[in-house]
Amino acid sequence: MIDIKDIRDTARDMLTKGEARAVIGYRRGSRGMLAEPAFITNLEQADELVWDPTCFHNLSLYLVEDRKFLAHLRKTANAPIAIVAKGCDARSIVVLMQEHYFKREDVYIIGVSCEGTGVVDERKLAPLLNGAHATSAAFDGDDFVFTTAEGEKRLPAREVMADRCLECRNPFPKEHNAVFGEDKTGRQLAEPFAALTRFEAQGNSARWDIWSRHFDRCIRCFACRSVCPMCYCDECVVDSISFPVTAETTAEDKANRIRWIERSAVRSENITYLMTRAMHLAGRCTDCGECERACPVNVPIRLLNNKMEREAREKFGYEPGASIGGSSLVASFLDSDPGDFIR
Amino acid sequence: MSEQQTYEPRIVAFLCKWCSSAGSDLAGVSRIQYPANATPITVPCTGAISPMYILSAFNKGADGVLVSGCHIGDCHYIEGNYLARRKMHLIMQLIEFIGVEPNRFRMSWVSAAEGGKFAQVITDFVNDLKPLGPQEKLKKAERA
Amino acid sequence: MSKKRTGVFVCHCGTNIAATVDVAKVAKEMAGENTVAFTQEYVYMCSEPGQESVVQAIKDNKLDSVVVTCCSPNLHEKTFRDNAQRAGINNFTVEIANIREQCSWVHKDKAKGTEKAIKISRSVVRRVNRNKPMDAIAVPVTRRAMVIGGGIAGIQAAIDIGNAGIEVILVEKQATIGGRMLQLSETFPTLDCAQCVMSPKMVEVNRHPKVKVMTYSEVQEVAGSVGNFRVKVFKRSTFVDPDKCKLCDECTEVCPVVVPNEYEHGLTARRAIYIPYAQAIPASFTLDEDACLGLNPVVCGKCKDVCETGAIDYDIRSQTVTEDVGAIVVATGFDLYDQANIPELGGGKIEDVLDGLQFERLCSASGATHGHVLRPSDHKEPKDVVFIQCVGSRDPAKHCAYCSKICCMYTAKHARLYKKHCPDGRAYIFYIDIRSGGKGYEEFVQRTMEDDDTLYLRGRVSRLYRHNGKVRVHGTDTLTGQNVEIDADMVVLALAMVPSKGTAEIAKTLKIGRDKDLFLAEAHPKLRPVESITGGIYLAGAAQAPKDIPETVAQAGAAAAKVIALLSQATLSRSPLIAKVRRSHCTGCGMCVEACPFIAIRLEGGKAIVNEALCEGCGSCSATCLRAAIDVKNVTQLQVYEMIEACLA
Amino acid sequence: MEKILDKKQIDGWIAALTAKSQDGWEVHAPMLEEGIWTYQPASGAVRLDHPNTNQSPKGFAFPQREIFFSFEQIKGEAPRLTQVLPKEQRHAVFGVRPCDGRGVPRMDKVFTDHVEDPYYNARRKNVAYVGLACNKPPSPNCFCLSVGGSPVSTDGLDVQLTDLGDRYFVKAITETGKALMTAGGKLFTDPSAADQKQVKQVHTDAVAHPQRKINDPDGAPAKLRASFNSPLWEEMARACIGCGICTFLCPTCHCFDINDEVQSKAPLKGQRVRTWDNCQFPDFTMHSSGHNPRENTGARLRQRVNHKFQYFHENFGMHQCTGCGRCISGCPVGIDIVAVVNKVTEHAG
Repeated sequence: MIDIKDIRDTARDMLTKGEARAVIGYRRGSRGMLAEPAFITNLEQADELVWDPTCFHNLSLYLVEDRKFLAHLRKTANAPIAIVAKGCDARSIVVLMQEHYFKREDVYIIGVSCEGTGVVDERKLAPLLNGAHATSAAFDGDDFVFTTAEGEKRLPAREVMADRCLECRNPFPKEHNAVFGEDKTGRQLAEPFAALTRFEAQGNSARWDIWSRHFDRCIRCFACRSVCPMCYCDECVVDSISFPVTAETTAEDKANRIRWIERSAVRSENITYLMTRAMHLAGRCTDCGECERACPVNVPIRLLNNKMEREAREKFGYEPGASIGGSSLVASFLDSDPGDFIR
Repeated sequence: MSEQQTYEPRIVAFLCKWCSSAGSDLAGVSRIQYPANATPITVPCTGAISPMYILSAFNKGADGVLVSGCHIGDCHYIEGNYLARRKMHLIMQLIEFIGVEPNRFRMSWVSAAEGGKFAQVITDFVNDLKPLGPQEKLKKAERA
Repeated sequence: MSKKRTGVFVCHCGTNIAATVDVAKVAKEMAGENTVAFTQEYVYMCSEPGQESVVQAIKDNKLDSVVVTCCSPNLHEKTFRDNAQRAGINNFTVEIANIREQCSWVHKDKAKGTEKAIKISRSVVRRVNRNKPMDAIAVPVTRRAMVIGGGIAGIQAAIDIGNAGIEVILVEKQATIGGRMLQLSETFPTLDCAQCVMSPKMVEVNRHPKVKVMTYSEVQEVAGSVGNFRVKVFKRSTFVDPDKCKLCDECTEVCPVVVPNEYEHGLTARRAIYIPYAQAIPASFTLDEDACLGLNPVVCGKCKDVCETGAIDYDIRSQTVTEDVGAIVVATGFDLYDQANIPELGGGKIEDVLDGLQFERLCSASGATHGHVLRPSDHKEPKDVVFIQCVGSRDPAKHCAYCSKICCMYTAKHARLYKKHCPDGRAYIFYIDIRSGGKGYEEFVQRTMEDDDTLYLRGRVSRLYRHNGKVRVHGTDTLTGQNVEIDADMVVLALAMVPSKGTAEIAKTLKIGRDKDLFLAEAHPKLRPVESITGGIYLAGAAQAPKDIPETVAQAGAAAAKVIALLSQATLSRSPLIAKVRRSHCTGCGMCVEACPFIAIRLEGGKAIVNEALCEGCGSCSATCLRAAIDVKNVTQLQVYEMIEACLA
Repeated sequence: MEKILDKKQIDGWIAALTAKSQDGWEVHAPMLEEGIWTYQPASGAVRLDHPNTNQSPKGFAFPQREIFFSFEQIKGEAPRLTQVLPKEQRHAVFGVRPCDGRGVPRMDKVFTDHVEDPYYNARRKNVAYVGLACNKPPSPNCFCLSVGGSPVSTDGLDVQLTDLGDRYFVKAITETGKALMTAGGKLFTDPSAADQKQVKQVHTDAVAHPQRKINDPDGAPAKLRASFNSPLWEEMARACIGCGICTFLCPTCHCFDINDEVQSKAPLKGQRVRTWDNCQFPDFTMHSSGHNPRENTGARLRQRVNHKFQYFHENFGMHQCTGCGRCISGCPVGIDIVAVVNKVTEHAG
């Protein structure tokens, strides 16, 4: 069990010694039980840090934001930034470093092991609380304990955990500077890719029936993209919400943007968007599952990413976020890559 | 005439300049006949084919998309077709995963010497596409 | 920006296009494109008046770009680009829409053919719309060349290039130059002595003031491109200083190690310190590090002790040297197909079953038997010798699909050489058919049959095995339909020629392709037979395809001529259609750097930078970049996007 | 007009509305699909037991995408434009919660007050809202009472339903509402005195239910105006990821973008379409020069909050926000408009 005091002490220590200019972690939000991202820059704030089953967020997103912010100000950092990272989050950080987004020494990773559990899935939890709303959530061994107006509710974590955590193969942040919690790599709460396997068992037309409804529902709020640390492009190729205009941008650059898809949130465009995103995350997605959690219309985006992840793993022996110096999935190849689909 | 007989699938064929485009030239020189459904777009190398091209072609209403390049080991740019093989595998898997008929995407290796094979690849593709009918799943609606 | 003015020129190609494509309709449709200011159709656009009309139309209509819809760009792209330049516009704003090979010649239905021709033309019009005028890139040239492989092809190429006053580095893997030809006894059809022809060539190349010979060396790494390659060559240590070695042979007398002699194809043995042949160049001994007991006076050191001139030095290190050259000739030669692949003929395990090169060594005066044909098992003169042609060749199901070309001739030669040695012996030749195209070749085979009384049996041999001290040959004579059984004293297999061991590696190192039979691939089977697909790298000899000596020498000369022509230019012009980074979009992730097959991209200041001298314009970077931050000029993603749109309009 | 409708009869009422072939209604009601409540064409089994729908019903009058006109131009000729007005089809939307009902007049203000938006109007005049009072707050993030609303508000609705257990208390608010009820004919019965009493009680209880609270809603416009340059904006928006959830789910966000969707280049053919836009997207105010007056999440959060609680108020005398709480519940990173308004107004003194 992780003692939150350890995380707070580390944060305070880092800030006191000037070894970190900020600590990105989790704190209690204003909405019921949910934690929210916290940006700690002074010692008092360090006591706000929490670690509970609602610490969903892949905070490495904010490392990206931080770099963008610094780049915008044309500043360089005077000290690393510390970040609380779960296994999946730490792998994201590795991918970002693999892609030279920042250097290892720019980040101080305060690893947290998910140990035997993971984060809660609000959608699974709601029916089990019978309409009550939880005001806090806590780890307790293999259980989660929720506080509601009706009192304390203890539930086995496996019943309310997010699928991504159940299926997680590496619940421990291998890449870290400090780490808390027991390394329970190898724990198997569900088959890896279990949800994907269930989905894939259906036939082609059944899969289309389901996906076409999902694609119809997408409202292209781009939360999936916005919440994803890998979607750090200044301009998204499919639908720009932030065309990077710099001193080097020419009028021609602006005129020559390719409209791969239209802004209309209609099925064909939504498909192209979501499929492109899946392709662009192949070999980069570390299955933090934030895109799926953030989606306001419950599109199972994780399935798309999982599909790519499993192909990469099974066909190309590729694990995203395995090493900082590792090769990139789509920029590399092996002689043994499958080619039997080619005529 | 049934619809299946009148329906002519529209194919976008991405051909690498050095092998498959040259192979299609050879089919021409050899006067090997094949269906006129595939419009070729010549690119330097299959390695230059972005998955976006495939998605975009389907988005714009292609019934089938073909990617054809040099055999493994023959790439003019040495490694381009290896990179393509991996990317195209992924995109093909993804297309199939969401329930699009896998036969709508095809990849082939056709060398500059394989005019006959080029014609066969197109013929087979057209034959495989005809029973599937028009591709509506990924296509931009005319007016929604 | 002023509006684009494209001219579209639709060629009828007589009836080649017009019979299947409604050319008038194509022109009319193209006229409807916003950027098209002029259209014209003509019966033969590539004819003199056709070309003139294009030039005139460009001038008269102030066109800034041109689409010619005609035959394959491989035929007339250059023609029309040159015309554009004559008319005063940039040649890279001209593109060809191929509506002949890719359309009219392969379709019969005029309506469908026309529809497709329109799509093809429209997509090219859209592409041209965004083509940028461009100038070829001028690259300075390194006036030096490298020849890889020191056989007859490599030697000839090196001499020819050197004679033009260009420095050449000849790199040979073995301890001597000379290659396969040096192992031959006599050559067909003249039966002149191979070594007598070869030795002077070897001496010539070795003494050539412009040629540097590097034996016992291998090419490790090649960077750069046409005009400017940087080659790393690994020079293995021979532990013998060739300048001091007096060839006294005393070292071999004391060397305690005996290993099979690869230069004699295992017919004899050699010591750990050895000289491949008496005629070896460099004329010096070589200490085989792998065989030697340890390069250490404590362990052995006998050779060093006995060497009077002090030529042997265990401390000579292998080294890697870097050479800058502008062109490379690859002449890495051939090996014989591995007998292990043919178990029915013994798989190389039956005594007295030899391959062609072993037989050459038996016949050679410098060989193990000093030119006497003796069978290895008992050193007796064989009386019945069976020669089998096409072993491993022309067998697409199990072995090599191709014809190895020289076996008919050398088998006939072998039979004649044998008969010369053993006039009372009987020579049998199993063949499928006789291919004797070549000057004096057919006559040579005829003489073998008639004068030398060789028995030609048309058919395949199904099995070989030892029987009563002989080799029993089971075959069929398809002309008589009889099964044939011969108890032979010796069997010689004319094994297929395959690319030499290491060809795969060298192809990869040099980034040149191989064909379906794994020989090095020429750029065009008819028109560019000595060029590899990579600029500045040329092919010579049997590494490209099976061939005989005169052809090899001719190809080597041709390759040399190409090298000389290339290196005679002060600068080279490279295609400017290379990758370009959109710096505003580049995040410096490095995927393009990894994907680039030519090591042409590097990261600098967090952004990708393309080395224009190295980029070949393949586009692997652009398809890999997630941000569309890198594009190949004039084949940009935007252009392809608009072509896709045009195809589906 | 006040009536009682047995819950079992609601499908009958919907059937009656749909049936009349001449000016038949297309009825939409919340349905649960893939774990979310969305308005879907009703075809029986309507229950109205939803908390609130995932998206507000604003799309009935202001769809996420609509075509203005199609265009075509043949080379050398003048372009031809064909206006595309929405189909004349009446839509009755069932189960609209009071907060969403209150969104309707706010959208009307924007699209009909100073300017007439023909596309909005053409749709709006054909939509009727059948509301459902909230007996208790359907979301832990409800705060309608803080913004001048109430769980039993009838603002913007044509009909109000109140759940009385096995039956609805149905009240016509507008003439359209009366017509809708009349179409149901005998399915409706007259309420008894007990019914009247129960409704009153239910409504009283509903209002008494604790909700989240904006502390000084009336002082907000002035205080927000005074806090334009407050450093709090940036601080509170640190976690904002710039997605469109808050605005796309909002019943009153109405910003849009207009684009030409080109289908063919030669001849030029396509449509001009309007789609929702979102002030939280980084490029919302991006100028073509590259300058962006709202260049960080703080400025963008301020825009959203100020629009709801200051600018709209200054223009129309009412808060634009109706307190549905969707932006709070939907935000993946915990940005909470109630907390933001409270914090800024508190610091403004």
